[in-house]
Amino acid sequence: MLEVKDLSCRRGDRLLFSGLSFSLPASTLMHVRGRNGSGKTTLLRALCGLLHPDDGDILWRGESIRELSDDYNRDLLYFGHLNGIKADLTGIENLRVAATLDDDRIDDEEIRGALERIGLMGFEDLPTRMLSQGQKKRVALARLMLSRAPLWILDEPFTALDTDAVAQLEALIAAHVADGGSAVLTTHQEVALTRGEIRRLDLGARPGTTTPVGAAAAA
Amino acid sequence: MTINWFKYASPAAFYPIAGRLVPVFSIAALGLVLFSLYWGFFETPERLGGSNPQKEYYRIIFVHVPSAWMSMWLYLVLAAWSGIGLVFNTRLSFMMANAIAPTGAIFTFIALWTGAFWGRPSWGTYWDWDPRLTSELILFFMYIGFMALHSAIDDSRRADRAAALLAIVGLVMLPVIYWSINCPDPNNCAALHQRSSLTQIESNILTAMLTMTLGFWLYSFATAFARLQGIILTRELESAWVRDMVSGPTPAASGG
Amino acid sequence: MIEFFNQGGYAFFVWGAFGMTFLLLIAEILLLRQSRRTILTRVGRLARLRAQQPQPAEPASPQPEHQT
Amino acid sequence: MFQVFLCILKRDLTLALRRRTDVLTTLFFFVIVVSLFPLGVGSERELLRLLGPGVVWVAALLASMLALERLFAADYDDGTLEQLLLAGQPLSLLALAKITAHWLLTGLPLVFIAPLMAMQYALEPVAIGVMMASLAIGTPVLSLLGAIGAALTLGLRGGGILLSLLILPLYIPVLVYGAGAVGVSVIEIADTQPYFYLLGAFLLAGLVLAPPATAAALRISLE
Repeated sequence: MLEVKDLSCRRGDRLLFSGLSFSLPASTLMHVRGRNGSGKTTLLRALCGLLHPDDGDILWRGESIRELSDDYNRDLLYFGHLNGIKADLTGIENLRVAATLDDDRIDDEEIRGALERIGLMGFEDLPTRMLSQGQKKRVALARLMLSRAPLWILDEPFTALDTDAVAQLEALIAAHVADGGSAVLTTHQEVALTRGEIRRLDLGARPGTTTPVGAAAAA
Repeated sequence: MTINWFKYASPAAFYPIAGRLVPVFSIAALGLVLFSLYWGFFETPERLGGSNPQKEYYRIIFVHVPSAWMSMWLYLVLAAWSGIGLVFNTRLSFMMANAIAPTGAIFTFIALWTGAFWGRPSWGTYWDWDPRLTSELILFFMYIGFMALHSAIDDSRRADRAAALLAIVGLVMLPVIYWSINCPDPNNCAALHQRSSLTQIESNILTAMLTMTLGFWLYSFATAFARLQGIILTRELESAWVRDMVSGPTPAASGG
Repeated sequence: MIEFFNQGGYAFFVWGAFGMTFLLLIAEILLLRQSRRTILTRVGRLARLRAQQPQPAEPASPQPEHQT
Repeated sequence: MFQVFLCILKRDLTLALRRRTDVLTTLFFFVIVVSLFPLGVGSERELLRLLGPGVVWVAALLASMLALERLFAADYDDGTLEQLLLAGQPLSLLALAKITAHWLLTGLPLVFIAPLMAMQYALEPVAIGVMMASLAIGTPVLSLLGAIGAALTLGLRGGGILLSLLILPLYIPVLVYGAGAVGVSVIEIADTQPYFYLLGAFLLAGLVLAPPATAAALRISLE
């Protein structure tokens, strides 16, 4: 479904990777790995369309994501380094805004249910600034539960989560992939799938080469 | 056809071309400016007659008008390159826009300065809220804003694109600003400044003015290309062709 | 000659305008030359450093992971 | 689509209500700047009457500018702006919603506090009416134009100063005709209608052009 052809990206004037090609069919999870500075976040942001790649194409269901634009965004859920949670709004309010932006008709009961499942029962009406770092992250993760987007792009989703939440997130991702969705994530955490396929993408330079070359390898 | 275009649209391909053009434009500009100075001081009358008689100080026109024209023309060129860069995503266009900005700002400042020095003997004041002077001042702010925004952003790609967008917003706004300064009272909108028409000017004066304009124009080419070379070098520091150019091609560095 | 420099008593204005014009233009040229020299030396030094280290480590300063 | 617009508008208004001081700061800034002028130039009624329109308008520009810095900055810092960009909704629409909220919080209060300020400058009731009307039409243009600058300078060090350098020159037309309308109504029973036509034209042009430009600037800044 997601297809990347001959992608190259730079940050500033430095080439991060070039000639990167891979495809990500439905029911697939892709692990992006690489050292710091190898361009993991850049790749993920390029896949979202936040960042213009220097060269190459990114296709979603055979069409360029540039041309799809809003239509692609509707199929996409991005989870970045920042939670995307307003500290002055309550968990429910935050999720309600997110749902409206995704054109999802979700009532407050569903949102409450999601928050309850992620372990924030009783916190849903508090401004999120009163929650701990991990709890804030959980509010953001509740978006995954409510989302119907077929493509998830998750940048280090496991950081700042306690073991319970990590297990929950793993289950969420596994369920999403088993359900026919696809996901791209950068993490050191191994995710066990119930169904579907895991692929790995190693970004970063081999010693001795000056331009980092990305290589896709199916595991 | 298009392929050829894009071949020269790469910084690496354009660098040597710019290098060859700089001396050509410099020498031509110098010649024209010297000719214009000679013509302007020795072949023109000491008095400007007509409805608005002026004495020797009218000679400021030989630098004032060309620099004012250049300041506006260069802003147009800058905005055009910015637009091309945003549409076609070509890095060289943004570099071109950046190379032009300081020269444009200098000409704008010269136009303001010489305007003040001309205004004092002819209007009796260094500064007047004359629409043209005021718009020129705004244009100066636009150039400064463009450069300030570009230098405030570390990521060169974001800097290029943000400054380019600003240049285009400025291009849209400038006529509106000019018009609003020119006509502060929509009930009674007569032009405040004297109209000047090229045909009324004596041919000797026109000759000096136009050659100076051409000289300034070629000067802008020369400085813009020279600056462009510097920009290309600093931006492409990591790439192989820059290293090859400096140290000669080395087989060991072929990995880059 | 003196008459020429006097410009009919408007020497200050005429030479003030022309002087500033060419002062700025020449200053721009000089600045450009100087910056060009600086850049070329810097590029040259970088190239020499590279040549001394036949197997250069990855770009000297580790680029921080980009965030937003 | 309208629902999305309302959702963002409501979100921003709610956020502002939970941090009321931000809104009040802008308002007090406006009041203070306007009140300082008579202390500086002297309290002669004729002079004040002459200066009034310009002073109130310049203060409005500065107040609107002051608040602009926060227009996108908070959303940028916590990552919600990123989510807005990826929302699958036209970004221009979202930008317009945020601009509208900004105007409701900073522009509209100025309109209502302007009569008080006008009294300090001994303006006639007619002039006060004209001032309120010109502010009501003019300040949205300020928010629209300013949003482009706010988006361009997002997350930069010294962004506030840079923002004023970029945006204040663009405010000139609004200042000229906004203050001009009030000035004309002070001096004689002149026709203020052309001024309002022009301000209205600026508003329409701004509504059409500024949101896409802001959206483009946001995309550039978030890259």
